[in-house]
Amino acid sequence: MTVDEAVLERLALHHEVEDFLYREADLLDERRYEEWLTLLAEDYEYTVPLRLNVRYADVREREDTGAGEIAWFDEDKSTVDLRVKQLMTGRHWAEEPVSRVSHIVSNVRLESVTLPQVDVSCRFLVYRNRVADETDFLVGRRRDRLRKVADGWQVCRRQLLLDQSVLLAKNLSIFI
Amino acid sequence: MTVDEAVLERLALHHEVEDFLYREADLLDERRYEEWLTLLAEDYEYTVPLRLNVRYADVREREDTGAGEIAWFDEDKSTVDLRVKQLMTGRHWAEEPVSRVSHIVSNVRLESVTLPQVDVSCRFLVYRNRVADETDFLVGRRRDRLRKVADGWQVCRRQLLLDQSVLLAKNLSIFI
Amino acid sequence: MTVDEAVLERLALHHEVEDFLYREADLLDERRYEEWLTLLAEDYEYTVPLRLNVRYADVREREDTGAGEIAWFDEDKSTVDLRVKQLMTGRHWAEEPVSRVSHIVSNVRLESVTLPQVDVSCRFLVYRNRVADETDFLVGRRRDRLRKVADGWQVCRRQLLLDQSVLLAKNLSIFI
Amino acid sequence: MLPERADHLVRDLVDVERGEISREIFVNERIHRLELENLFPRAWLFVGHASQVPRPGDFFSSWTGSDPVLLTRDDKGELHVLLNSCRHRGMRVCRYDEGNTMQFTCPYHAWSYSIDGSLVSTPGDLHGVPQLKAAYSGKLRKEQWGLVRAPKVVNYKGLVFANWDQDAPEFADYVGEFHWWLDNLADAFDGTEAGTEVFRGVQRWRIKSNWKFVSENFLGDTYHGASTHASVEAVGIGPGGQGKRRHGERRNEGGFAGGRRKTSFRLGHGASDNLGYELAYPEFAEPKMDEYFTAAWATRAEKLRAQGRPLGGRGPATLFPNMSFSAGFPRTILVAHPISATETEVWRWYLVDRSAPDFVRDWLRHYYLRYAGPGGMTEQDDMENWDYATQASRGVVARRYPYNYQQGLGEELPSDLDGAVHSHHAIAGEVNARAFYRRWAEFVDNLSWAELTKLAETDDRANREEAR
Amino acid sequence: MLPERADHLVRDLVDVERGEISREIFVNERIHRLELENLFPRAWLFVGHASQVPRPGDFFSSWTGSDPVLLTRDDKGELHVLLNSCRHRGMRVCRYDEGNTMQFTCPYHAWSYSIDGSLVSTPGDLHGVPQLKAAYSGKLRKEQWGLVRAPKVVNYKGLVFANWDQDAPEFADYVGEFHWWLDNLADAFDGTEAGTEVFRGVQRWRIKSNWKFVSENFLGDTYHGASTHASVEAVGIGPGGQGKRRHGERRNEGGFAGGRRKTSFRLGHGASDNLGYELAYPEFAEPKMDEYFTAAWATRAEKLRAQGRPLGGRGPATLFPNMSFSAGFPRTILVAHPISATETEVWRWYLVDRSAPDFVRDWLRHYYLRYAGPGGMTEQDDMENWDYATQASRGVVARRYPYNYQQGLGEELPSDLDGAVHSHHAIAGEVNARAFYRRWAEFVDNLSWAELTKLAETDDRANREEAR
Amino acid sequence: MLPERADHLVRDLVDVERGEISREIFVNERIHRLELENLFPRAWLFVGHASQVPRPGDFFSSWTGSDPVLLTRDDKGELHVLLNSCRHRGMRVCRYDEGNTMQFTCPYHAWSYSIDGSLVSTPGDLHGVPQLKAAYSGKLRKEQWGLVRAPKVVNYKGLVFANWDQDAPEFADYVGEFHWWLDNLADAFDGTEAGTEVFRGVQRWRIKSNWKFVSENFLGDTYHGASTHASVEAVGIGPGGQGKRRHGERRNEGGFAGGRRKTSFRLGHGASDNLGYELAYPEFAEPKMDEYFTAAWATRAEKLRAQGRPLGGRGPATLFPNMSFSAGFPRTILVAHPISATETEVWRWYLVDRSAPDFVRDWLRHYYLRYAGPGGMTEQDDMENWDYATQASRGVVARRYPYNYQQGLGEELPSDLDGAVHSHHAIAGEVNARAFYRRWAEFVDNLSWAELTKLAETDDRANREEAR
Ligand code: FES
Ligand code: FES
Ligand code: FES
Ligand SMILES: [Fe+3]
Ligand SMILES: [Fe+3]
Ligand SMILES: [Fe+3]
Repeated sequence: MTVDEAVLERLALHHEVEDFLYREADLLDERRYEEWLTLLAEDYEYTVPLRLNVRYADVREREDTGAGEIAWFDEDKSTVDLRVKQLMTGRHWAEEPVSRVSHIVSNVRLESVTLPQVDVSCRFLVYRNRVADETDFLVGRRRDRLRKVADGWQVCRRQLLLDQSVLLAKNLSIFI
Repeated sequence: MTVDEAVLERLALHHEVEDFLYREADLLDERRYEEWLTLLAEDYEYTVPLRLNVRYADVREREDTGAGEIAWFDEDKSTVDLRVKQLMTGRHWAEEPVSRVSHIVSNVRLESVTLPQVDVSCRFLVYRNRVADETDFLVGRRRDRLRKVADGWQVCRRQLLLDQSVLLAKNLSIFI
Repeated sequence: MTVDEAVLERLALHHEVEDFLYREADLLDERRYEEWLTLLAEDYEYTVPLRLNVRYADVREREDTGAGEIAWFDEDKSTVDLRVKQLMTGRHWAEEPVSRVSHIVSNVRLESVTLPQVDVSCRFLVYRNRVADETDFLVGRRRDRLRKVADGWQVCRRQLLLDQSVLLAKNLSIFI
Repeated sequence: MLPERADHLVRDLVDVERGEISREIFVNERIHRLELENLFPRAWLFVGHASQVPRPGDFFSSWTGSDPVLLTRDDKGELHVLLNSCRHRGMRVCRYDEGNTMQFTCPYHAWSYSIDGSLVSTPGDLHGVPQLKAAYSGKLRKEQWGLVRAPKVVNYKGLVFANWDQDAPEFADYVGEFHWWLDNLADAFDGTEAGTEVFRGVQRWRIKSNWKFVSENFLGDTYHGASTHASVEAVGIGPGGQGKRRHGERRNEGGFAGGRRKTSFRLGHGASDNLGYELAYPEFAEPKMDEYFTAAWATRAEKLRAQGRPLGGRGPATLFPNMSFSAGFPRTILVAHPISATETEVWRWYLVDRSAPDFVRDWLRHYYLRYAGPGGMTEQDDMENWDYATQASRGVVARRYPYNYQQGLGEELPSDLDGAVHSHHAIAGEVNARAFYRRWAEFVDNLSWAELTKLAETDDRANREEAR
Repeated sequence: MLPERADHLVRDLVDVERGEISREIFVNERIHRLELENLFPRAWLFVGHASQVPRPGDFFSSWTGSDPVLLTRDDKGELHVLLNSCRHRGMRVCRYDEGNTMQFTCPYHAWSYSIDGSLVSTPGDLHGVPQLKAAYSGKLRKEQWGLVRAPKVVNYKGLVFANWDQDAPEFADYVGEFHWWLDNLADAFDGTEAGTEVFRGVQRWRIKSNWKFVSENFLGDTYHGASTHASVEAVGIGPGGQGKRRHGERRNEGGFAGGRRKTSFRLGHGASDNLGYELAYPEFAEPKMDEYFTAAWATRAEKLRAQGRPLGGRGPATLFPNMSFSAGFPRTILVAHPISATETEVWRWYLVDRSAPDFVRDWLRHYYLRYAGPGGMTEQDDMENWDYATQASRGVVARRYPYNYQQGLGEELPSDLDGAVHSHHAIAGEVNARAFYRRWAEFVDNLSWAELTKLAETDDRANREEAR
Repeated sequence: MLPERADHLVRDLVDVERGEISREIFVNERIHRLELENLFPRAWLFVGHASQVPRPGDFFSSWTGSDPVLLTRDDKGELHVLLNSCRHRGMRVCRYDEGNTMQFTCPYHAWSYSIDGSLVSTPGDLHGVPQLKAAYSGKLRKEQWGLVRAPKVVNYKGLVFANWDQDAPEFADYVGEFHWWLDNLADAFDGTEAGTEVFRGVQRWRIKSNWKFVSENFLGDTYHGASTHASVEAVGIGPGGQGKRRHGERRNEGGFAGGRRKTSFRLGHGASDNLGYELAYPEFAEPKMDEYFTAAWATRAEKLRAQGRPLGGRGPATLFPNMSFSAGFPRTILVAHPISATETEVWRWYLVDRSAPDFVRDWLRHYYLRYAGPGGMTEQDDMENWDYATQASRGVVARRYPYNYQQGLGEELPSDLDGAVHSHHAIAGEVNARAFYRRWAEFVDNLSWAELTKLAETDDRANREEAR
């Protein structure tokens, strides 16, 4: 019995996507922010809603804040650009000294494929340590919309569901 | 040189299994428990032994509790069904409000393949946060026996080795 | 359209490498140290530099200690052999009782392939729990140089970048 | 790490005459416990916004000092602040952040408390008790075992405050003429009375800082901006876009320093500006926004002029002790909840005009989020300072050296406002902080209401001025 | 978060006459330290089961209050409880949970302690000391530097208890007639004396609760079941399967309320039932199980009747201060180890008849695990209550309001048992808790043994009853 | 877990006559606070090595007790130790571990402190203040608001020490004849004066141990080696390779016990050896290394003999209170920074001869790393003991039993060194620890410098000797 071509294509695509997400994480953790920016599409949308403590019955409707409501982040690429510029001033005190960060990306799944677009879900665990004992764990689910472009891939939409309601970190001055 | 068919089959199988485990994690973390139950075989066996602090020489024999001994969990599907029912009553206070949970599944390896059965090992890191600052990390090794069925896969046996002896969480009211 | 052979070879290689790294982690977490040693090449080099808190501008030059400077580890296989021997004496108190450890390996990427050598990067999260509430998280980036040998693969060089400056663990008596 | 030496009055640690304040009050756990016992249960505290609980039965979970509370709206639409702890065994009757219910039933033994006035005489009272007859043979005085209610609650134009002390002065007396800043916060940009509401979602996060660093920062520390926010000014995140100030002041009005003065109240409140500092709304890079706010400013100017009321007073400001806010850009409320001497939980609400069109709502929301909160490019750098100022003040040697609060010492300028003075300078000047800590010490030393009121009656600072 | 105000006697915080108890005793760290110093080192504490250390040299690591101890069996088969801390520099000589050795050798400097009576006069004594002659020139009094031994240890039908106070009353006097419940715990289901053993494996986990919430819950709080365990009753996890009670009471016996009364001892112990409440074993959905337990019940009934002994007294119950257990379904022992005022480490042992066939062992074990422990569908909801009751009682305002313990106040019913009374009702009634906290206060206030004994001699509650 | 009972003098807890020391001093938080207040700000503390800051403007971040400090080199090359906390609001002016700057500018409000003597009279003084005129109307006394400088700093052959007490005795008097060990640490292997430097990189890690366990271990606890390090001796990690001692003593010199004596100073310092114990450098399996060190030893022997100076005194040793070191193999400095009674942050520096060729540097560095630090096969087992000795001493029962320090009690041998005695034995003997804790108690009880000096003038131990 031989393996179906469609399966192999799927395998190849999945591998491509994983490799892209891991490379993106490398750029972030190596603080190569300007290279990282090139991986974000011009129409990049980034949202990280707040999570509320609600009853089991209300989870679907009320657990996450939505459109037009307050979030941790809700921005486009222009703001991300500004954040990178701020980091590079050398006077963004929240990151002086810089944080040591690892982006652990796991459970990568292709949720839907309509080339050039692919919707991908994964889990993230972002570990951050800074100065002596400042230590944060930011963990949750992520949904990315990737777009195939000439020289590879770009992220055009990213939504994070952070598994915290009261943020247990003093700030979110790193890219999660 | 071309890639051997057997290798490709193995690749495809590995990918299928990973995808299945990740999808299962998604159902759990999205609290779609009834759909999740359909992924458990009727003869599902779930065990999470206690881990004891023993000397290096006794690790093999005495580190984990075994058959006929006390564990964190040792149950079949009927009990898992009850747990799901309990969650849905809206009066299972330990989960009101619900926990925010991420199942990070990594190091997925096919240990033995005797279709329709596959034995898979992996690592799990289950992050849980609830209300304000209730935060638990449940980490360890997992061994699953999967069975290929008509419309995909099912878990027929699951054993977790939790890397804690004194459980540092107030309860285990989530599915790990 | 069919999938290019080169792609398939790459897929197969990537899978092989992942499987090797996961198996290595299994041997460590199951404390099968002597088997684990056989996965290390005779010219194995292991380094874990210190990380310093420096200004954004100095990251490239001064963040990590380098050649000829102090590190957490900087050793060859002969020392690793000694460490295994020490563990097996049953009198290495730091590991009596033994630690419960999980090596979570993620973001595996092939950075360069020049067979028989492959440079691989990944993230590691090593969770350790011992006695009652001794709990450590060792997280960071890892770069491995693997070499294809007759019966599989071997690690010939490994460098870890631990995301801590002040080590928040009482010791590093486990293999990370 | 914390030597406990609070065997003296905390007043002795706050020397406003010399402009020196001991580091102990920022790191000492015993002093922190005195704050929790003598200050917070007697102060008027912000618990939430009325627009968070629009319908009967709506509730919002909040905190007052060290106590969890529920802001609820009863069947008649009245607001109540109830201690979120069962009277039987103390269980937190409600663990949800928000929701709607007419009855809080305790999960432990099911005592239930109703906020329906048709079932209980006072909303929050004990209503249902399983096995009531058998258990208490009719001896349980249900009316005495309801959820503890804050004896004083006020809804000031949507801003809801509570006070746990029956004998506390009325809110109006506690606030004094600082109310003008609250008005500007609660009224709409076009001056419409109480024309604001909050966006859904309160940001909540933990910092390793003493809570007072937060209050002090907003009540008049305009001195920190140039240095702390150098990076954000460099990139430009304000309405005017890059190259413009982050709050979007119009240069042609003399900008930041145009006649601006800080305002300090003997009651402890403080603002970074004065009512006479009539800073118009920012110039927006986006025409539609610019148009909207130019119109709003004009409407407001007309309204207020008619009442002979000046247009200034936008803050940032702090209502003693721990509610800070800005009535401008961004328009937001912050509460610094004390957790320990060295840890604080910060909450942020964001306001918008009820009548604002979607494009305004969206623009403001995006701006608020990139400006403030843990993801805010501005606030991130504040928190870095608060945390490491707290940490570096814990040392035994460090504690021997007081902080310096000498800016504008003895240079206070008189004010037309009751019990208030102004700083002698727009950016420099620590008069607000000196007044804040003086008031803080009077509360923490547990002076009686009579003493507290008397002390605040005459502002010796102003007198000293006239004397000159 | 914890104001420290324990400058009064803790007794004053426990008003059993009014049925009100201050929240301070559940959250105050200073009071917690008084518990650790005055209560735990003087109380009889459960350390483990004899079946955990069957052979000479077997040991089991346990805790007594704040001290790690080793339960060991010496060469003659005697049991000992030794402080797990070296006398030289305090090193915890053994860090293993269990094992077998005749000698504990400290890893630091190798002082070794032997439990072999042929080598040392008293098991636990210091045996080997490196360089003994050179180091101490023969001056070291080895007999004085052995591992500290609990002066009083008793093996009650396999249940091993220790007391650190040489002057403490004998176990029998400390337990009083509460021993009947211990008997039912230790004897087999068919009444065979001491016919039980524990399954290997003790569940240990941390909760953010004061330890007394745990003890109180099991000594008679049958009032919480309906609400706390509503979800588990809804799904049905008991022997009878769905639709049946989780403990599996047989309906035809009047179920839960059939003549049941709680039993409270002046000594502080308490049980949720009375000896006269002869609740038969559950009806099992599985015929084989039903048969087995029907037979066991019959055999036991016959045995006990012959001794004129009633069949009731299965619990849940608590032996003062922190050992709780149920002699029924499940059959398990819990110890609430205090860690801080707001944290507890819970340990659970599970018992089974030594003679039970495998199908009974397996059925019970599965049932125990789905019922109790951190994975237990029942216990999970208890812990939620204990944790948030503790947390919501920490606030400064909350502390002003005592808990309510007024159920059945003054309605206690006399008992045939020495120094005991009964509740007036099966489900309601907090007499057990009142007695528990009264005794607790007497210990924590450090009353002498003479005083403690005298106070417990006459049960004023019973008297008051007769007076009526 | 920590009952607070320090209402007596800590002296009473240290009974050197009986050789018994209370566990309280290792676990009691109140006593720990007394240490932070009375001991660390008065003791000479090691802050870093001059080779870490070679050029003007170089700085290294360190700690003195509970205070963060900066070791800086000014424009003239002078070293200074400055409190790393802004005088305005306490912000930690520098959060970097190392770097180069002539000016520390505070991020909060930009007060800047210069170490350039041409700009300020005293390096560390306040230099730039934004809006100086406007803010302070010329009233700010800048010279009074510079970074706090340690009044006493000494560079002893590259070893930099600081003391926060202006009235403290000079370093030379504080160290006494213990300086010989410091000399051996700072001089090169071939005896070249101050011929050492540190490798770049200081290992820093946290342990759950009282800091005194660390100091005590290195000041003369040679008794623990055989047991604690049994595993590492078994595998052999020393210069001689497997089968050889981990420090590489040459057997043919009688090895470990050849005439060796410990040295204890009345001032609290202690060493594991004596100057007369002339242990040659190890035999190296590697010829090149063996050659190098054989030559070095010969050169050094010649130099020292010429000065009539003995060749011994390599340690391990501890300079009271918390700087430990070994001048041999490995050659390293450890500082035990106190964090709480039960937590310590350990720092390790590693030294090497400035003139050492690369092959020697590399060999030593590899050896150091496999020997010491958290990855060190030897030190790992020490830390296991320190942590669990601390933990097992926290119990209420455990605290009733003092530690035993009776080795060689009353057997001290006189010494040619001022204010010093020797142990009667090479391995056994706890005289060093007794002297250390006696001195510790004198400081923590806050005796005056006059008393402290007087007490140390005559060594009663030596006298007792002669009396015999
Ligand atoms: S604690 Fe609320 S009803 Fe008992
Ligand atoms: S601590 Fe046990 S022998 Fe020294
Ligand atoms: S805190 Fe340093 S300048 Fe204000
Ligand atoms: Fe700011
Ligand atoms: Fe219960
Ligand atoms: Fe050692």
